[in-house]
Amino acid sequence: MIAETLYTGFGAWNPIVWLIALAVALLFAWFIQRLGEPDIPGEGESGKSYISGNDEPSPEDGHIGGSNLYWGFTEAMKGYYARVVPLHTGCLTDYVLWFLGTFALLFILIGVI
Amino acid sequence: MMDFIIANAPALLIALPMLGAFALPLVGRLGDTPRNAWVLGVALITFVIAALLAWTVLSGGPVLYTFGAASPADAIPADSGGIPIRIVFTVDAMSAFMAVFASFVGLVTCLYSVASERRSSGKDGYYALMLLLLVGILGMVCTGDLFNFFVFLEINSLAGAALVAYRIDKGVSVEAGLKYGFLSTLAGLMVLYAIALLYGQYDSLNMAVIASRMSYTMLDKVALALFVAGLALKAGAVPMHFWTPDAYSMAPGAVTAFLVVASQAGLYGLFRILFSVYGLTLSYVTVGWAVIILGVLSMFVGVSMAIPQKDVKRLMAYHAVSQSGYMLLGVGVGLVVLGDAAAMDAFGRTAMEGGIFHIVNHAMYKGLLFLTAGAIFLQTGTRNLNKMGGLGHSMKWTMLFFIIGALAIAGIPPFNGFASKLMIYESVFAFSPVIAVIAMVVSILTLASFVKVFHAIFMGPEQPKYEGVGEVPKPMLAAMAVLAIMTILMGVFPEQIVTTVIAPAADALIDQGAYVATVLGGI
Amino acid sequence: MIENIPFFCAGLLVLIGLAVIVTKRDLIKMVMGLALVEAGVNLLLVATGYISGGVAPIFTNAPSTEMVMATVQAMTLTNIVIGIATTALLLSFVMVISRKYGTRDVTEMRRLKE
Amino acid sequence: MNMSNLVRSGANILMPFILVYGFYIVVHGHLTPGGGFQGGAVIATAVVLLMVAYSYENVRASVSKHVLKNSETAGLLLFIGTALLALTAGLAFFGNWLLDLGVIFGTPVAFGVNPGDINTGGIIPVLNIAVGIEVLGAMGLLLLAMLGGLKGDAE
Repeated sequence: MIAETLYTGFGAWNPIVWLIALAVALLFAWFIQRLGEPDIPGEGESGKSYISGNDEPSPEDGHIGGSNLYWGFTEAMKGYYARVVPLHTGCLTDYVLWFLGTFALLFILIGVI
Repeated sequence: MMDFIIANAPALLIALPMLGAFALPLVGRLGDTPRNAWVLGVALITFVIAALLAWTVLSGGPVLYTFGAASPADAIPADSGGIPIRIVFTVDAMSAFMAVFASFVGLVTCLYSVASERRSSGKDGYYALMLLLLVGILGMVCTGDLFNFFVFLEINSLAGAALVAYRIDKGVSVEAGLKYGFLSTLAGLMVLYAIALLYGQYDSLNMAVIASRMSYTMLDKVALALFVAGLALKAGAVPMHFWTPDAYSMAPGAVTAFLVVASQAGLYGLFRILFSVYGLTLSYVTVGWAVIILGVLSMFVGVSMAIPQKDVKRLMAYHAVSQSGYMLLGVGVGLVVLGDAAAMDAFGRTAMEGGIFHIVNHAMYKGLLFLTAGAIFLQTGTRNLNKMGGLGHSMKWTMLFFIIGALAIAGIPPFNGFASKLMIYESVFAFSPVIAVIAMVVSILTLASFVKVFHAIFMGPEQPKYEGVGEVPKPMLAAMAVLAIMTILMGVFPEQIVTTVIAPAADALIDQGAYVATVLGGI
Repeated sequence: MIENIPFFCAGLLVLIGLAVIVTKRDLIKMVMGLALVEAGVNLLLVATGYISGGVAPIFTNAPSTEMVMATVQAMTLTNIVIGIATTALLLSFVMVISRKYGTRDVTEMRRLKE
Repeated sequence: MNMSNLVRSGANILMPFILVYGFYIVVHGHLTPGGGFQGGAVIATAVVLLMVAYSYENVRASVSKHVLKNSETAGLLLFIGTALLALTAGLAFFGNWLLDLGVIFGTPVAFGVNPGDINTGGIIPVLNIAVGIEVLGAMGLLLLAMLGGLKGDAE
């Protein structure tokens, strides 16, 4: 079974062609990687990772936790998050009020009132 | 035998899981292995029947099934004056499509539960509720009767709420179950109010009859607002999405993967009401834009709330909100151009196909992601991203499945998310470039947030506190593998899926006249 | 006008129920508000099937006069059954919550947020 | 903690009447207002009466949860089984395969005003009885669980 091209009305998408292109690209990458030095540093001093002369951190310290990722993004979007996150109060009454508010907006939009 | 099954497929689709659920207390007495075999057998047979039904519908046109009649096809009795008086199941291409993948996800989640729930108590009730949730979803998507739709909606809500609260967990999951149950019941009652308004005017509960008599009076507008608000809440659209992260984060992994399909049944109900019951009579431009606004809000608020989350399942739940925005967007664009044949051919049909294709894609990859999250929770006992790390060393298969799911949800080729998102981008770009750009930005943010999750869970040095953590049991891996294979297959062969299944489903929604004629005969 | 009173009452009951849900903080009272909404919907359903002067829709009892609509009554009964299941389920959730949290106040029930 | 002698005697006297009335409503569901759910609910109130008159501990000894659970399962299976049997008779799901057969519940309905014959209705009385059995089990279980203080899972 050969995948046909998916026509989206404006363009086309054929996964098989894309996969072949990906395979060729991977082949090139593998080829280039082969040109490099095959040996890895052995045991002892040369095998250790070099972090500006500091000691290697313990596994707990060496892992960057989830909250620390995208700190910059959340910091930059602070104004947005300061408004949106407090809306998720966790209070059932607020959930019902949001539902009723949406309902009222739909009433106006559809033209009942 | 085969003819018998095919002739009665819509009834068996509901009856078999119900029978399976009701007999569970008896079967459960025999022990664990017979119960697992029973549940898996019932789920498998249901899936096979759904597939047979879909094959019948796709090859031979819509199927009618009249409950309680002398003959199933006998929708309009001779002495009824030309209206259907019984409950009629109207299975067209859209219904069959939903039924097939809902029962597929039901089978996979039951398979997963066999291993993930093996140490917990109260398994009779758990599996009975799973099968009842399946009944609720299948009934919602197959029925052609509005009150019957409401009944199955309530079965869906109650079983879902009970499943969310099943593991009490210091009361927190009961809190989530209460919120889910309360809001879905309220939404269900609003839907019933709308049904009563329609029934009072048109003397019928059958969707096709109401569609043929629809005159869009003031009461119909009230009913429409009630329908849209109630069913959009069930589908988890912003700004009524607040129950979604609560319920999805507290339910067990398998239940969450199935709840995604349950809320998509609400989405199906919304589309069915808008297209098949109201159709061209409603002010489709206004309502279409309302659906698009709900969709764009869902996409953006969902993904932006997901990024700072610390709980992995809560994060994925916000992504579920965000992804259902794509479906609302795609079908909303189709609704706006419903009366404009040229625009419908140019981009509306593609947008709807994209939206509908996204429903099944989302069920596959989001189900996969929730199952991996459940597997990680089972092995580590935490959902907090800050406490995890280095699990890629010990859970290699789970990591592989997570990568597949994450790439699919972010719309990276060649996985299935890319194909449907591409259809949505291109058609929506022709409709409104700004919205298409928002959709792409949301996709990028989705990728960014899953990179974060991937790093936080799997990358980094092996943590000493997770030394004893190994791979999850084989049935769970098998369930994840099945979904991963489907994700890849649907990504590699999108054209086959779209032409054989998705395009008839979209046509079934667009062509209101055909839906009416199916039940009432040619008018 | 007088024959429309049941419909207004139905709408009013739904609104009262919604008001109870929104204003009360006790979870049991909120569930009662939900039951009020349900009662309003039931009243609307029954009212749509009523014919003035109609008899109960039982085949063997019916003289050749008009009967009230039986379908809506069946629908109302179904909804009452569903309502009982819902109320029982929600109340048992409230029981568990009040035991685990030590409160029934909805504003205290906020362990899931953000 | 038991209630006074008067209350307990009253409950003892009322008990058979409540049960008979409940079963009457169940069986006559197709002739008079009522039916499986209503009758089952009436029977389940007998459990409440017992629990008011005697203490929860005493009631739990005589009304076992196991029996109630079994009756719930039996009712549901009878209901779905009756509906499924219609398929074997060549009718649609829930088709009335007992109607006019002449055997139990199979007498044709007489026209005109008449008090009604219990031996009519086809599968409808059977479904009513099934629902009655199911509801008395489920409601009894629910009331026991709620009044006694629910320990474990929901429902």
